[in-house]
Amino acid sequence: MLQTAQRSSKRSISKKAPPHERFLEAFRWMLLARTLEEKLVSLYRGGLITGGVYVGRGQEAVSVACGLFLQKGDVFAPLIRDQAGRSAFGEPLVDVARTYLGSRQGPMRGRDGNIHRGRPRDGQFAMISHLGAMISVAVGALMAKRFKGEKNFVGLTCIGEGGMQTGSAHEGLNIAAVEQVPLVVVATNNHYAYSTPNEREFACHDLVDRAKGYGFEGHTIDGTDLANCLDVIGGAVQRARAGRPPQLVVASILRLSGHGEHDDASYVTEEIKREPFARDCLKCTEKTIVDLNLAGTETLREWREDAAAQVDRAISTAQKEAAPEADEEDWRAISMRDLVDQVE
Amino acid sequence: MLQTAQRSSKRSISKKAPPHERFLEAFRWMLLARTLEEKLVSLYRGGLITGGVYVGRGQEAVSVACGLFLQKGDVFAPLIRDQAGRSAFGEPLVDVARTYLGSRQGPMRGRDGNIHRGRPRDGQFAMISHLGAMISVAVGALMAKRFKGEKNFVGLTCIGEGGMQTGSAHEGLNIAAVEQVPLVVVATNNHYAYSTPNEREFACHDLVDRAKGYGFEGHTIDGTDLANCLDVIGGAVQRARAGRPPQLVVASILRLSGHGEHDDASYVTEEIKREPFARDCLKCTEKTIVDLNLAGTETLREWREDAAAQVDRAISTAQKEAAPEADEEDWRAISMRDLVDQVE
Amino acid sequence: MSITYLEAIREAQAKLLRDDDRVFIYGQDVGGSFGGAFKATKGLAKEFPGRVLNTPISEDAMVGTAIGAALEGMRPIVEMQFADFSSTALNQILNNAGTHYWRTNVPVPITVRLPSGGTKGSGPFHSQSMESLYAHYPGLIVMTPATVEDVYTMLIEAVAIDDPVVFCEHKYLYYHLKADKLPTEGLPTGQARIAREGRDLTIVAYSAVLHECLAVAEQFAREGFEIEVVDLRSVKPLDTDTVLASVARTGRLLCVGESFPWGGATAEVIARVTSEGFHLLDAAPQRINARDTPIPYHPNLWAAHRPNAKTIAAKARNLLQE
Amino acid sequence: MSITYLEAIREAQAKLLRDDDRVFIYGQDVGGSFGGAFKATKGLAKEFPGRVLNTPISEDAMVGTAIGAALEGMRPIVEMQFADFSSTALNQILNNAGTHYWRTNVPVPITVRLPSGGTKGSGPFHSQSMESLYAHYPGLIVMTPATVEDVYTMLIEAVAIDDPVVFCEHKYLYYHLKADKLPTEGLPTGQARIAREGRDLTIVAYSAVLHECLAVAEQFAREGFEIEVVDLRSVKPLDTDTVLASVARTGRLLCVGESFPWGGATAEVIARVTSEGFHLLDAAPQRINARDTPIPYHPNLWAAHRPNAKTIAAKARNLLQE
Ligand SMILES: Cc1ncc(C[n+]2csc(CCOP(=O)(O)OP(=O)(O)O)c2C)c(N)n1
Ligand SMILES: Cc1ncc(C[n+]2csc(CCOP(=O)(O)OP(=O)(O)O)c2C)c(N)n1
Ligand SMILES: [Mg+2]
Ligand SMILES: [Mg+2]
Repeated sequence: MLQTAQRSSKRSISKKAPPHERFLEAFRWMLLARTLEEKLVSLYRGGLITGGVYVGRGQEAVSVACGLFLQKGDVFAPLIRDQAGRSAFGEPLVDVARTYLGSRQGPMRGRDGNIHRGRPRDGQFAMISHLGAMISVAVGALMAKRFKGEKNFVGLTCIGEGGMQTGSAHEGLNIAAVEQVPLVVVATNNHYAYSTPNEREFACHDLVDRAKGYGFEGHTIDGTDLANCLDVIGGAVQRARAGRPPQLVVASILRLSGHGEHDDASYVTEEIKREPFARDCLKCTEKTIVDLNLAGTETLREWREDAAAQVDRAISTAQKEAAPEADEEDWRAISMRDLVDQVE
Repeated sequence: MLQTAQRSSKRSISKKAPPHERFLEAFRWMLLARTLEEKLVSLYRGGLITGGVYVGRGQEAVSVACGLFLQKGDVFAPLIRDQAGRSAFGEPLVDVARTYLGSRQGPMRGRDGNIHRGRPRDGQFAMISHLGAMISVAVGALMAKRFKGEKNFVGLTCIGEGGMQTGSAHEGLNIAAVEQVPLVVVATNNHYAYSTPNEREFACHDLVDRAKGYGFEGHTIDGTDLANCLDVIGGAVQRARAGRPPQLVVASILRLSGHGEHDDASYVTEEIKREPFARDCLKCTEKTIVDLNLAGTETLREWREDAAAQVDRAISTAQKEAAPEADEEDWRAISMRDLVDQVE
Repeated sequence: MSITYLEAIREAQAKLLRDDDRVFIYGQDVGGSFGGAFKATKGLAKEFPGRVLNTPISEDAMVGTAIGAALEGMRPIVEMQFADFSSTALNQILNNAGTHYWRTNVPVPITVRLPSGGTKGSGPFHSQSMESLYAHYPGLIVMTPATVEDVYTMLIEAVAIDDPVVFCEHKYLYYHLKADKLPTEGLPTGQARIAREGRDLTIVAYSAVLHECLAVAEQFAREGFEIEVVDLRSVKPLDTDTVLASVARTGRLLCVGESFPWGGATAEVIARVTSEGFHLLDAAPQRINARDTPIPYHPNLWAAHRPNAKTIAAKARNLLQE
Repeated sequence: MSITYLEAIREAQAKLLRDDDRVFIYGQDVGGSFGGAFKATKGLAKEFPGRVLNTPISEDAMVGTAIGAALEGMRPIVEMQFADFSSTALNQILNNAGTHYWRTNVPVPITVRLPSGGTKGSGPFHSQSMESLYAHYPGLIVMTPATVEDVYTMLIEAVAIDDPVVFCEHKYLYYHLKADKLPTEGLPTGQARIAREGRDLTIVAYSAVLHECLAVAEQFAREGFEIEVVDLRSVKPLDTDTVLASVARTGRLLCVGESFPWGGATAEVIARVTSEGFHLLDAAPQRINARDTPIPYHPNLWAAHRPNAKTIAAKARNLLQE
């Protein structure tokens, strides 16, 4: 599976294909994300990545559904656990490798790293760390499209249950509803914000209860169940595109990694690990594929190899590339050369 | 009615008195607030008040209910339309006069003005202008009381429907629920934030729909109906005091003034002025009193005169007092003298 | 015809809306029949339907929305109701708009209008001058126009600039300052202006206090002292060259600004002049800022909190006598 | 025994919790078995049940809550996970805590801990030094400890102070800096320290870059130059007297800070020294700050973005040769 080929053919597949083909396509993106992130983790452990590595392990089913239904002309503002969705929306694998490895040829050119990457010109926004801040940015992009007379577009943005508690998220959600933009917000409750469990994050029964208070339509999903994720997120995207109010999808899942790879997550209780939402969505999906015989073991093996090959290619490309050098850097924070302040 | 006398006897009245006595007491605070604010407006029109005048005209029934059920040891974080509640909670009238007139003997000593006043040591917080910011402050005060082992206390804070859209309000509401403090939040939807009508403020059906999303108990009231305000806000205070979750009360009303007295409110539509929530709560209350013969016209006249006399006394006291002078001001923003930075 | 500073802001926005489809105005109470707390957008919602939009009280989201719209090709103007409330949008301004070009190579052409500075009786939360906060962080242009002409041309320029602009317009000048007509062209952004020529002392100022400085210069002229007054126009970029050239002529420097004293624009000017033009100075450079307390409500205190003709004149006299 | 800068922060907090019932710690991930993103509160939740509390991701409310608790007699310590995220609490810090005493006569004894400054690979949003933002506004004490001893005694002092303190602890020093033991007493708040004596040049610094400056001084000592290094300890109050006295001895001034260049602590120091001690200077004062761009992720860029031994030495050499 060549990523580019996959990408160009994707849209027709995901929209028109029978459910099981879309299911399989989604699985392959999940597999690719998992494979990539495992590789990043091993590079990090080997001291080859500076800073941190943040993975979406266990959240691939939710994430892939976020990317899969978006088309060219849509906007996507992903967050830290969205490798699967980013790839499905069309982010080249090499962007990830270059950003993590600090290649000067990456979209961030070593200026920013890890998950802080994007291609705003292609509708994929580059998150800032401050949680909640990207929701209103997505709203603005959709307003712009409406101003420009574009049609049939939609925006999707992701957030964690922790990020939902920021003032910025609240203002973004509310303004989305006031502006009635075609936005889908996918809030993944992975039961921890870093080490903090739900009971110190919020006190409502279910975060989907927030939807009504904003004038959103609310939905919940089981984040371990790919079919459910595709069904509900796909539906939400369709509803937003069709002019319904903004959509809030709340997914339930357990983060199957540390907050970042520096974190051993020893605070995650054994009890919670036994919850149904703690299952590994990738394994669940694979089991479904095998049980329903949607693909044979040989095919699965091929897919796995293909994913590994793609990842290796991306990583080795980036590894060959030069790092940014301070004396080649122009140290200008603004685009207009004449207006750069000469301050030391 | 001497305010001090009234104040000291108040608590027993409001708690134990039969409903109609509490109703009458509330009416007198409303009348006092209206009388005071009308006086402030006329001083402002006469050029005797610098800056702005912000009144709670039409919101007195909601506001008085906010102050009336609070006791010594409780905390109250009022907002700009809360004259009735402030007085009912025990703010001396002369504080208002001194702050508006810039007397150096007021609690703000000319440093801050108009509704930006308070007596934090007495549990009455001094709002900052930035809307939403006082909710978490009230939460912190209640946490402190719990830390200190105090019992049977409650906090109440007010906000407009506009202020509910700030990130700060969201974080404050959420953290109140997480900390399970005995807080009542009274959100008054007076249908405008300055000139902005509801449809550009939020998109949910009713702001009380937010309660569930925070884990608050939610209630709605007709802000023109004093009995309803007393009933529901009194009940909410009681529930919070009894250890129930935080309480959100959403009142519906029309602001019967400009945003401030500089504003002619010409943007308020004729249509909305015909809505039931546009009635003047003070007139409605008076009508009830007369209809049910809770007090005679003579008594009503006496009360009115008493209110006017109290207001005159407060204003004339403040008017006789000196203004702050720059060369007597010590220009220190911190309390610890040794640590003042010598910067020019 | 006579036009105020405030009207010039309105006219600039009318022109921008008229000439450029990409422009829209976003802020609390800017729309409807109301036209803003100060009427800087009066009538514009009617003249440009759907392009002058009231927002919820959500400063963070207002700026976030503008950023997103700018990334999709629009040129939004965000009006803060008062500069002071931009504190709740500061994260979006500094960390999102301010970093975006550097991080992604895609600039964010937003203009954030801050009705700034003190007026009598406005108190701690409706009087602030925040230019020094914004100028401290990388990635932003910070304009501080002091004249009717500048506020007009610079606002038009601000929207044309591909990078985020924090536009600090001074509320005290809204009604007080008038011009006969609006110019078609102004000085380029980043170029300071010699507002008055002189040879004995350079006063560097910007925004409303410029006029206090000019009045002081006038007063000293009667005594035979010629004070040169430099209007920075924008505090970032800050036109060090023009300031240095002036100090080269006069040998003396006084910086006046209305923001808080610690580390503000005046400290920045002095640091630049002394490190790059130390030998030009014949006397210790001096500065006057607002005092290091919140901005007082009472007019008596307020008048003594900000730089005023008396404090400026006293410092100027000291400098001239040294 | 050997104790790191980070352990000293933990020990100070343990002592505070032990000695003073009014103290509690409030922040993201500070509680439970976790003890904070940097482990500055490791074990404290267990040792002091109910007094080390995890919060939602709500910086504004964290500080607002602390303000309310302080008004009711508590002494809260708020931990920001990274200084950078305090941008979303800035309004509460500047406009609520910072104005409260002045407005109401009731002080607000909160301490806000900001894990500050750059470390390799942390990028634009996990590396900021925000002392200059906070020091610009009235009403706050801004501490910037550079040593293990200071971080310990100053944190204890911060909580004892009746006014709001922004406590800028440097992440780079967390593990890198060690001391043999913790002191029982430190210098008073607001007093700078001569970190190294000299006669040829004064370098004024604070926080992590102090150590780069000391290394440079060491290096120059081998060439026979004696550089005096002043550690400001707190940038507000800023101890102008100690700085002036040093410049009086050396005649030369270099200021080094890690915050962004426009209008930061270094500009403030230069403005004070030149306006109050102009005649003491034999050469133009100089400064080195971080560069005027966001803080880069890549170590190659990061090392060149902040002041470092090379850039400091080069400026020092220029100054010494003038
Ligand atoms: C405003 C803000 N405060 C603090 C942080 C530090 N931080 C980064 S991720 C994180 C936890 C996020 O939890 P959640 O939103 O549930 O997402 P998850 O990591 O679980 O996917 C925190 C506290 C931040 N990024 N932004
Ligand atoms: C954060 C913030 N932004 C803007 C303002 C300016 N402002 C003051 S009152 C007001 C309208 C408030 O509306 P609402 O909350 O509905 O209260 P009401 O005035 O209707 O009682 C606005 C926009 C403010 N005080 N705070
Ligand atoms: Mg989470
Ligand atoms: Mg309202």
